Amino acid sequence: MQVQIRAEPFDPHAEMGRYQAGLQSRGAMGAAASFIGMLRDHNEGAAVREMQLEHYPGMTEKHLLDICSAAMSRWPLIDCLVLHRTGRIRIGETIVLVATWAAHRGDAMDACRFIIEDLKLRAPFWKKERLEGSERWVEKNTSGYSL
Amino acid sequence: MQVQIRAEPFDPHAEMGRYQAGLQSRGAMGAAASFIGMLRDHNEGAAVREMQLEHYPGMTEKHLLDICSAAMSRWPLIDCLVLHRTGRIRIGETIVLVATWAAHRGDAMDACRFIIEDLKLRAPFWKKERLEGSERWVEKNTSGYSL
Amino acid sequence: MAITVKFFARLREEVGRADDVVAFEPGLSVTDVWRSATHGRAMPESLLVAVNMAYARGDVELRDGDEVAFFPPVTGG
Amino acid sequence: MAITVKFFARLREEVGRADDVVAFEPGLSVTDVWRSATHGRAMPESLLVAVNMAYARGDVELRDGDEVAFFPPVTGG
Repeated sequence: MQVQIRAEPFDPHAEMGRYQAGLQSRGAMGAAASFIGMLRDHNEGAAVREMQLEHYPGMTEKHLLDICSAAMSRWPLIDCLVLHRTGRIRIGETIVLVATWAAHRGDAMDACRFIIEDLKLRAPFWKKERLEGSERWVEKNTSGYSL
Repeated sequence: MQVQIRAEPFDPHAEMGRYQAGLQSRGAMGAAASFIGMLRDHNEGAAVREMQLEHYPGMTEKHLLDICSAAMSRWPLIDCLVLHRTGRIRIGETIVLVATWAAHRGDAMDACRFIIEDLKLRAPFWKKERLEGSERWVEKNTSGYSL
Repeated sequence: MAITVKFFARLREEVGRADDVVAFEPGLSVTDVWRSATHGRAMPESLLVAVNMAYARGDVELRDGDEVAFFPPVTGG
Repeated sequence: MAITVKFFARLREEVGRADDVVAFEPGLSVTDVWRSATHGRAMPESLLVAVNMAYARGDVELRDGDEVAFFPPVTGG
Protein backbone atom coordinates (compact mmCIF):
# COMPACT_ATOMS: atom_id res chain seq x y z
CA MET A 1 0.00 0.00 0.00
CA GLN A 2 1.52 3.28 -1.05
CA VAL A 3 0.34 6.88 -0.97
CA GLN A 4 2.46 9.75 -2.22
CA ILE A 5 2.06 13.47 -2.76
CA ARG A 6 4.15 14.56 -5.73
CA ALA A 7 5.26 18.14 -6.35
CA GLU A 8 6.68 17.24 -9.78
CA PRO A 9 5.05 15.75 -12.93
CA PHE A 10 5.02 11.95 -13.14
CA ASP A 11 4.20 9.30 -15.75
CA PRO A 12 1.25 7.35 -14.27
CA HIS A 13 1.71 4.36 -16.61
CA ALA A 14 5.39 3.97 -15.73
CA GLU A 15 4.64 4.43 -12.02
CA MET A 16 1.92 1.78 -12.04
CA GLY A 17 4.14 -0.62 -13.98
CA ARG A 18 7.05 -0.08 -11.61
CA TYR A 19 4.86 -0.56 -8.54
CA GLN A 20 3.25 -3.70 -9.94
CA ALA A 21 6.66 -5.15 -10.83
CA GLY A 22 7.64 -4.76 -7.16
CA LEU A 23 4.66 -6.69 -5.82
CA GLN A 24 5.42 -10.11 -4.39
CA SER A 25 2.29 -12.14 -4.98
CA ARG A 26 2.34 -12.16 -8.78
CA GLY A 27 0.66 -15.55 -9.06
CA ALA A 28 -2.28 -14.39 -6.94
CA MET A 29 -3.04 -11.30 -9.03
CA GLY A 30 -5.72 -11.74 -11.64
CA ALA A 31 -6.79 -8.13 -12.02
CA ALA A 32 -5.54 -4.57 -11.87
CA ALA A 33 -7.69 -1.47 -12.25
CA SER A 34 -6.58 2.12 -12.56
CA PHE A 35 -7.95 5.60 -12.75
CA ILE A 36 -5.89 8.54 -14.02
CA GLY A 37 -7.11 12.12 -13.65
CA MET A 38 -5.55 14.77 -15.91
CA LEU A 39 -5.83 18.53 -16.22
CA ARG A 40 -8.23 19.54 -18.99
CA ASP A 41 -8.01 22.84 -20.86
CA HIS A 42 -11.69 23.60 -20.15
CA ASN A 43 -13.75 23.53 -16.96
CA GLU A 44 -17.24 24.84 -16.28
CA GLY A 45 -17.37 26.89 -19.46
CA ALA A 46 -13.98 28.60 -19.18
CA ALA A 47 -10.61 28.00 -20.85
CA VAL A 48 -8.11 26.86 -18.22
CA ARG A 49 -4.44 27.77 -18.66
CA GLU A 50 -2.99 25.91 -15.68
CA MET A 51 -3.78 25.01 -12.11
CA GLN A 52 -2.36 25.41 -8.64
CA LEU A 53 -3.06 22.48 -6.33
CA GLU A 54 -2.84 22.94 -2.56
CA HIS A 55 -3.00 20.28 0.14
CA TYR A 56 -2.81 19.96 3.94
CA PRO A 57 0.60 18.38 4.61
CA GLY A 58 0.16 15.60 7.12
CA MET A 59 -3.61 15.32 7.00
CA THR A 60 -3.75 14.67 3.25
CA GLU A 61 -1.35 11.73 3.41
CA LYS A 62 -3.11 10.40 6.51
CA HIS A 63 -6.51 10.68 4.84
CA LEU A 64 -5.35 8.92 1.65
CA LEU A 65 -3.89 6.10 3.74
CA ASP A 66 -7.21 5.85 5.59
CA ILE A 67 -9.10 5.59 2.28
CA CYS A 68 -6.76 2.85 1.06
CA SER A 69 -7.04 0.97 4.37
CA ALA A 70 -10.84 1.20 4.16
CA ALA A 71 -10.73 -0.22 0.61
CA MET A 72 -8.35 -3.01 1.66
CA SER A 73 -10.68 -4.08 4.46
CA ARG A 74 -13.86 -3.83 2.39
CA TRP A 75 -12.55 -5.74 -0.67
CA PRO A 76 -10.04 -8.61 -0.84
CA LEU A 77 -7.35 -6.44 -2.43
CA ILE A 78 -3.75 -7.48 -2.87
CA ASP A 79 -2.48 -3.91 -2.95
CA CYS A 80 -3.31 -0.33 -3.86
CA LEU A 81 -1.42 2.78 -4.92
CA VAL A 82 -2.40 6.47 -4.88
CA LEU A 83 -0.18 9.21 -6.32
CA HIS A 84 -1.44 12.81 -6.28
CA ARG A 85 0.13 15.97 -7.67
CA THR A 86 0.37 19.30 -5.91
CA GLY A 87 1.82 22.63 -6.99
CA ARG A 88 1.67 24.14 -10.47
CA ILE A 89 0.04 21.76 -12.95
CA ARG A 90 -0.02 22.21 -16.72
CA ILE A 91 -2.68 21.09 -19.23
CA GLY A 92 -2.48 17.35 -19.90
CA GLU A 93 -0.43 16.59 -16.81
CA THR A 94 -1.57 13.84 -14.47
CA ILE A 95 -3.27 15.04 -11.29
CA VAL A 96 -3.98 11.66 -9.71
CA LEU A 97 -3.32 7.96 -10.21
CA VAL A 98 -5.33 5.34 -8.32
CA ALA A 99 -4.39 1.70 -8.94
CA THR A 100 -5.69 -1.48 -7.30
CA TRP A 101 -4.72 -5.15 -7.56
CA ALA A 102 -6.87 -8.16 -6.66
CA ALA A 103 -7.47 -11.78 -7.60
CA HIS A 104 -10.76 -10.88 -9.30
CA ARG A 105 -11.84 -8.03 -11.56
CA GLY A 106 -14.95 -6.92 -9.68
CA ASP A 107 -13.02 -6.37 -6.48
CA ALA A 108 -10.23 -4.43 -8.23
CA MET A 109 -12.62 -2.18 -10.19
CA ASP A 110 -15.06 -1.53 -7.33
CA ALA A 111 -12.22 -0.66 -4.95
CA CYS A 112 -10.53 1.64 -7.50
CA ARG A 113 -13.79 3.50 -7.97
CA PHE A 114 -14.41 3.70 -4.23
CA ILE A 115 -10.97 5.21 -3.66
CA ILE A 116 -11.24 7.91 -6.34
CA GLU A 117 -14.81 8.84 -5.32
CA ASP A 118 -13.86 9.12 -1.66
CA LEU A 119 -10.71 11.05 -2.56
CA LYS A 120 -12.78 13.51 -4.61
CA LEU A 121 -15.28 13.91 -1.80
CA ARG A 122 -13.07 14.04 1.28
CA ALA A 123 -9.30 14.21 0.70
CA PRO A 124 -7.96 17.67 1.59
CA PHE A 125 -6.87 19.12 -1.77
CA TRP A 126 -7.90 22.44 -3.29
CA LYS A 127 -7.65 23.51 -6.91
CA LYS A 128 -7.16 27.05 -8.10
CA GLU A 129 -7.53 27.49 -11.84
CA ARG A 130 -5.62 30.10 -13.78
CA LEU A 131 -7.84 31.31 -16.61
CA GLU A 132 -7.12 33.89 -19.31
CA GLY A 133 -6.30 36.93 -17.19
CA SER A 134 -7.91 35.73 -13.95
CA GLU A 135 -7.87 33.05 -11.30
CA ARG A 136 -10.59 31.16 -9.47
CA TRP A 137 -10.86 28.52 -6.79
CA VAL A 138 -12.76 25.44 -7.92
CA GLU A 139 -15.92 25.47 -5.75
CA LYS A 140 -16.58 21.75 -5.53
CA ASN A 141 -16.03 18.50 -7.37
CA THR A 142 -18.73 17.32 -9.77
CA SER A 143 -20.35 13.94 -10.21
CA GLY A 144 -17.83 12.96 -12.87
CA TYR A 145 -20.17 12.76 -15.84
CA SER A 146 -20.48 15.06 -18.85
CA LEU A 147 -23.67 17.10 -18.77
CA MET B 1 -10.00 3.26 -31.29
CA GLN B 2 -7.71 0.26 -31.45
CA VAL B 3 -8.23 -3.47 -30.97
CA GLN B 4 -5.41 -5.97 -31.26
CA ILE B 5 -4.93 -9.69 -30.75
CA ARG B 6 -1.38 -10.37 -29.55
CA ALA B 7 0.35 -13.74 -29.81
CA GLU B 8 3.30 -12.51 -27.73
CA PRO B 9 3.57 -11.11 -24.15
CA PHE B 10 3.15 -7.35 -23.81
CA ASP B 11 3.59 -4.71 -21.09
CA PRO B 12 0.09 -3.24 -20.55
CA HIS B 13 1.39 -0.13 -18.76
CA ALA B 14 3.82 0.73 -21.55
CA GLU B 15 1.18 0.00 -24.20
CA MET B 16 -1.38 2.25 -22.53
CA GLY B 17 1.18 5.02 -22.09
CA ARG B 18 2.29 4.78 -25.71
CA TYR B 19 -1.29 4.83 -26.99
CA GLN B 20 -2.23 7.78 -24.78
CA ALA B 21 0.84 9.72 -25.91
CA GLY B 22 -0.37 9.31 -29.50
CA LEU B 23 -3.83 10.74 -28.85
CA GLN B 24 -4.48 14.18 -30.31
CA SER B 25 -6.98 15.80 -27.96
CA ARG B 26 -4.79 15.98 -24.85
CA GLY B 27 -6.45 19.11 -23.54
CA ALA B 28 -9.89 17.47 -23.67
CA MET B 29 -8.90 14.39 -21.65
CA GLY B 30 -9.66 14.59 -17.97
CA ALA B 31 -9.84 10.90 -17.20
CA ALA B 32 -8.41 7.53 -18.18
CA ALA B 33 -9.53 4.18 -16.79
CA SER B 34 -7.96 0.80 -17.31
CA PHE B 35 -8.50 -2.82 -16.52
CA ILE B 36 -5.71 -5.40 -16.78
CA GLY B 37 -6.40 -9.12 -16.54
CA MET B 38 -3.51 -11.45 -15.67
CA LEU B 39 -3.03 -15.20 -15.41
CA ARG B 40 -3.28 -16.41 -11.81
CA ASP B 41 -1.60 -19.58 -10.54
CA HIS B 42 -4.87 -20.84 -9.06
CA ASN B 43 -8.37 -21.19 -10.51
CA GLU B 44 -11.41 -22.99 -9.15
CA GLY B 45 -9.43 -24.87 -6.54
CA ALA B 46 -6.61 -26.13 -8.78
CA ALA B 47 -3.00 -25.02 -9.29
CA VAL B 48 -2.61 -23.66 -12.81
CA ARG B 49 0.76 -24.05 -14.58
CA GLU B 50 0.00 -22.14 -17.77
CA MET B 51 -2.77 -21.49 -20.22
CA GLN B 52 -3.52 -21.85 -23.91
CA LEU B 53 -5.82 -19.16 -25.28
CA GLU B 54 -7.70 -19.74 -28.52
CA HIS B 55 -9.72 -17.24 -30.55
CA TYR B 56 -11.75 -17.05 -33.76
CA PRO B 57 -9.56 -15.06 -36.18
CA GLY B 58 -11.72 -12.46 -37.87
CA MET B 59 -14.76 -12.72 -35.63
CA THR B 60 -12.86 -11.92 -32.44
CA GLU B 61 -11.39 -8.68 -33.82
CA LYS B 62 -14.77 -7.75 -35.31
CA HIS B 63 -16.54 -8.41 -32.02
CA LEU B 64 -14.05 -6.38 -29.98
CA LEU B 65 -14.43 -3.47 -32.41
CA ASP B 66 -18.21 -3.77 -32.05
CA ILE B 67 -17.92 -3.62 -28.24
CA CYS B 68 -15.69 -0.54 -28.45
CA SER B 69 -18.06 1.14 -30.92
CA ALA B 70 -20.99 0.41 -28.62
CA ALA B 71 -19.09 1.98 -25.71
CA MET B 72 -18.13 5.02 -27.80
CA SER B 73 -21.76 5.63 -28.74
CA ARG B 74 -23.12 5.04 -25.24
CA TRP B 75 -20.60 7.24 -23.38
CA PRO B 76 -18.86 10.44 -24.52
CA LEU B 77 -15.47 8.73 -24.85
CA ILE B 78 -12.44 10.27 -26.49
CA ASP B 79 -10.88 6.91 -27.29
CA CYS B 80 -10.56 3.29 -26.23
CA LEU B 81 -7.99 0.52 -26.56
CA VAL B 82 -8.30 -3.26 -26.19
CA LEU B 83 -5.31 -5.62 -26.37
CA HIS B 84 -5.86 -9.35 -25.83
CA ARG B 85 -3.36 -12.20 -25.74
CA THR B 86 -3.70 -15.55 -27.45
CA GLY B 87 -1.46 -18.62 -27.52
CA ARG B 88 0.60 -19.96 -24.64
CA ILE B 89 0.35 -17.73 -21.57
CA ARG B 90 2.48 -18.01 -18.44
CA ILE B 91 1.59 -17.16 -14.82
CA GLY B 92 1.61 -13.40 -14.24
CA GLU B 93 1.42 -12.51 -17.91
CA THR B 94 -1.20 -10.05 -19.07
CA ILE B 95 -4.23 -11.59 -20.78
CA VAL B 96 -6.16 -8.42 -21.53
CA LEU B 97 -5.84 -4.64 -21.35
CA VAL B 98 -8.91 -2.40 -21.65
CA ALA B 99 -8.30 1.36 -21.51
CA THR B 100 -10.70 4.26 -22.00
CA TRP B 101 -10.26 8.03 -22.18
CA ALA B 102 -12.93 10.67 -21.57
CA ALA B 103 -13.39 14.21 -20.30
CA HIS B 104 -14.97 12.94 -17.08
CA ARG B 105 -14.19 10.06 -14.72
CA GLY B 106 -17.64 8.47 -14.55
CA ASP B 107 -17.80 8.05 -18.30
CA ALA B 108 -14.27 6.59 -18.52
CA MET B 109 -14.80 4.12 -15.66
CA ASP B 110 -18.31 3.02 -16.67
CA ALA B 111 -17.22 2.45 -20.26
CA CYS B 112 -14.10 0.53 -19.22
CA ARG B 113 -16.23 -1.75 -17.07
CA PHE B 114 -18.82 -2.20 -19.81
CA ILE B 115 -16.14 -3.25 -22.29
CA ILE B 116 -14.47 -5.84 -20.04
CA GLU B 117 -17.81 -7.29 -18.89
CA ASP B 118 -19.08 -7.59 -22.46
CA LEU B 119 -15.75 -9.04 -23.59
CA LYS B 120 -15.92 -11.67 -20.82
CA LEU B 121 -19.51 -12.53 -21.74
CA ARG B 122 -19.43 -12.48 -25.53
CA ALA B 123 -16.00 -12.11 -27.18
CA PRO B 124 -14.93 -15.39 -28.82
CA PHE B 125 -11.96 -16.53 -26.75
CA TRP B 126 -11.46 -19.88 -25.06
CA LYS B 127 -9.07 -20.77 -22.25
CA LYS B 128 -7.51 -24.16 -21.70
CA GLU B 129 -5.63 -24.47 -18.42
CA ARG B 130 -2.63 -26.72 -18.03
CA LEU B 131 -2.67 -28.10 -14.48
CA GLU B 132 -0.22 -30.45 -12.79
CA GLY B 133 -0.33 -33.46 -15.13
CA SER B 134 -3.63 -32.61 -16.83
CA GLU B 135 -5.45 -30.05 -18.92
CA ARG B 136 -8.96 -28.61 -18.80
CA TRP B 137 -11.07 -26.16 -20.75
CA VAL B 138 -12.39 -23.32 -18.60
CA GLU B 139 -16.17 -23.89 -18.60
CA LYS B 140 -17.34 -20.31 -18.24
CA ASN B 141 -16.32 -16.92 -16.93
CA THR B 142 -17.32 -16.04 -13.38
CA SER B 143 -18.87 -12.88 -11.96
CA GLY B 144 -15.46 -11.45 -11.16
CA TYR B 145 -15.71 -11.46 -7.37
CA SER B 146 -13.96 -13.67 -4.82
CA LEU B 147 -16.34 -16.12 -3.18
CA MET C 1 -21.43 -24.19 -53.68
CA ALA C 2 -21.13 -24.77 -49.98
CA ILE C 3 -21.33 -23.69 -46.37
CA THR C 4 -18.05 -23.41 -44.47
CA VAL C 5 -18.25 -24.86 -40.96
CA LYS C 6 -15.92 -24.14 -38.06
CA PHE C 7 -15.60 -25.65 -34.59
CA PHE C 8 -13.69 -24.08 -31.71
CA ALA C 9 -12.17 -25.06 -28.38
CA ARG C 10 -13.68 -28.07 -26.58
CA LEU C 11 -16.13 -28.58 -29.43
CA ARG C 12 -13.30 -28.77 -31.96
CA GLU C 13 -11.68 -31.49 -29.87
CA GLU C 14 -14.95 -33.41 -29.41
CA VAL C 15 -15.97 -33.24 -33.06
CA GLY C 16 -12.42 -34.06 -34.04
CA ARG C 17 -11.82 -31.27 -36.55
CA ALA C 18 -11.66 -27.49 -36.82
CA ASP C 19 -13.18 -27.04 -40.27
CA ASP C 20 -15.72 -28.72 -42.47
CA VAL C 21 -17.76 -28.06 -45.58
CA VAL C 22 -21.45 -28.81 -46.02
CA ALA C 23 -23.23 -28.75 -49.39
CA PHE C 24 -25.61 -25.81 -49.72
CA GLU C 25 -29.26 -26.29 -50.54
CA PRO C 26 -32.08 -23.76 -50.32
CA GLY C 27 -33.77 -23.65 -46.89
CA LEU C 28 -30.74 -24.99 -45.05
CA SER C 29 -30.68 -23.85 -41.39
CA VAL C 30 -27.88 -23.64 -38.84
CA THR C 31 -29.34 -26.66 -37.08
CA ASP C 32 -29.29 -28.63 -40.34
CA VAL C 33 -25.62 -27.77 -40.79
CA TRP C 34 -24.84 -28.94 -37.27
CA ARG C 35 -26.59 -32.28 -37.86
CA SER C 36 -24.88 -32.80 -41.18
CA ALA C 37 -21.37 -31.85 -40.00
CA THR C 38 -21.56 -33.84 -36.75
CA HIS C 39 -23.46 -36.85 -38.15
CA GLY C 40 -26.45 -36.31 -35.90
CA ARG C 41 -24.66 -35.52 -32.64
CA ALA C 42 -26.95 -33.81 -30.07
CA MET C 43 -26.61 -30.03 -29.99
CA PRO C 44 -25.11 -29.02 -26.61
CA GLU C 45 -27.46 -26.81 -24.61
CA SER C 46 -24.85 -24.11 -24.12
CA LEU C 47 -23.75 -24.14 -27.79
CA LEU C 48 -23.03 -20.75 -29.35
CA VAL C 49 -23.46 -20.13 -33.06
CA ALA C 50 -22.07 -17.45 -35.37
CA VAL C 51 -23.01 -16.93 -39.00
CA ASN C 52 -20.50 -14.89 -40.97
CA MET C 53 -18.81 -13.93 -37.72
CA ALA C 54 -21.94 -12.55 -36.03
CA TYR C 55 -23.88 -14.35 -33.29
CA ALA C 56 -26.95 -16.14 -34.69
CA ARG C 57 -29.70 -18.53 -33.64
CA GLY C 58 -30.09 -22.14 -34.67
CA ASP C 59 -33.16 -21.51 -36.81
CA VAL C 60 -31.46 -18.95 -39.06
CA GLU C 61 -31.79 -19.83 -42.74
CA LEU C 62 -28.45 -19.79 -44.53
CA ARG C 63 -27.34 -18.41 -47.85
CA ASP C 64 -24.86 -20.07 -50.16
CA GLY C 65 -21.27 -19.32 -49.15
CA ASP C 66 -22.07 -18.54 -45.51
CA GLU C 67 -19.57 -19.38 -42.77
CA VAL C 68 -21.13 -21.09 -39.76
CA ALA C 69 -19.17 -21.43 -36.51
CA PHE C 70 -20.03 -23.54 -33.45
CA PHE C 71 -18.39 -22.99 -30.10
CA PRO C 72 -18.83 -23.39 -26.32
CA PRO C 73 -19.37 -20.47 -23.88
CA VAL C 74 -16.57 -17.96 -24.25
CA THR C 75 -13.91 -17.53 -21.56
CA GLY C 76 -11.74 -14.59 -22.60
CA GLY C 77 -10.43 -11.65 -20.64
CA MET D 1 -0.36 26.49 26.17
CA ALA D 2 -2.34 26.99 23.00
CA ILE D 3 -4.40 25.76 20.08
CA THR D 4 -2.76 25.85 16.65
CA VAL D 5 -5.11 27.12 13.93
CA LYS D 6 -4.75 26.59 10.17
CA PHE D 7 -6.65 28.00 7.21
CA PHE D 8 -6.51 26.58 3.69
CA ALA D 9 -7.28 27.61 0.11
CA ARG D 10 -9.95 30.29 -0.39
CA LEU D 11 -10.40 30.58 3.36
CA ARG D 12 -6.69 31.27 3.85
CA GLU D 13 -6.94 34.09 1.32
CA GLU D 14 -10.12 35.52 2.89
CA VAL D 15 -8.86 35.38 6.47
CA GLY D 16 -5.53 36.72 5.30
CA ARG D 17 -3.24 34.15 6.92
CA ALA D 18 -2.43 30.44 6.90
CA ASP D 19 -1.66 29.93 10.59
CA ASP D 20 -2.72 31.34 13.91
CA VAL D 21 -2.54 30.53 17.61
CA VAL D 22 -5.41 30.79 20.08
CA ALA D 23 -4.94 30.62 23.85
CA PHE D 24 -6.28 27.39 25.34
CA GLU D 25 -8.85 27.40 28.10
CA PRO D 26 -10.93 24.49 29.41
CA GLY D 27 -14.22 24.01 27.56
CA LEU D 28 -12.99 25.69 24.36
CA SER D 29 -14.85 24.42 21.27
CA VAL D 30 -13.96 24.47 17.57
CA THR D 31 -16.57 27.19 17.07
CA ASP D 32 -14.97 29.29 19.83
CA VAL D 33 -11.60 28.97 18.07
CA TRP D 34 -13.12 30.08 14.76
CA ARG D 35 -14.66 33.18 16.40
CA SER D 36 -11.46 34.05 18.20
CA ALA D 37 -9.15 33.56 15.21
CA THR D 38 -11.40 35.36 12.71
CA HIS D 39 -12.57 38.13 15.07
CA GLY D 40 -16.20 37.07 14.90
CA ARG D 41 -16.47 36.42 11.15
CA ALA D 42 -19.57 34.32 10.25
CA MET D 43 -18.81 30.62 9.82
CA PRO D 44 -19.36 29.69 6.15
CA GLU D 45 -22.10 27.09 5.75
CA SER D 46 -19.87 24.76 3.73
CA LEU D 47 -16.93 25.08 6.14
CA LEU D 48 -14.99 21.89 6.87
CA VAL D 49 -13.14 21.38 10.14
CA ALA D 50 -10.35 19.02 11.14
CA VAL D 51 -8.98 18.53 14.65
CA ASN D 52 -5.54 16.93 14.77
CA MET D 53 -5.88 16.08 11.06
CA ALA D 54 -9.18 14.23 11.39
CA TYR D 55 -12.57 15.61 10.29
CA ALA D 56 -14.50 17.02 13.28
CA ARG D 57 -17.68 18.94 14.09
CA GLY D 58 -17.92 22.51 15.32
CA ASP D 59 -19.13 21.54 18.79
CA VAL D 60 -16.11 19.35 19.58
CA GLU D 61 -14.42 20.32 22.83
CA LEU D 62 -10.69 20.84 22.41
CA ARG D 63 -7.71 19.77 24.47
CA ASP D 64 -4.61 21.82 25.03
CA GLY D 65 -2.16 21.53 22.13
CA ASP D 66 -4.78 20.52 19.55
CA GLU D 67 -4.40 21.57 15.91
CA VAL D 68 -7.61 22.92 14.38
CA ALA D 69 -7.89 23.40 10.61
CA PHE D 70 -10.62 25.24 8.69
CA PHE D 71 -11.10 24.78 4.96
CA PRO D 72 -13.64 24.95 2.10
CA PRO D 73 -15.06 21.90 0.27
CA VAL D 74 -12.22 19.80 -1.14
CA THR D 75 -11.53 19.62 -4.89
CA GLY D 76 -8.78 17.06 -5.39
CA GLY D 77 -8.41 14.22 -7.88
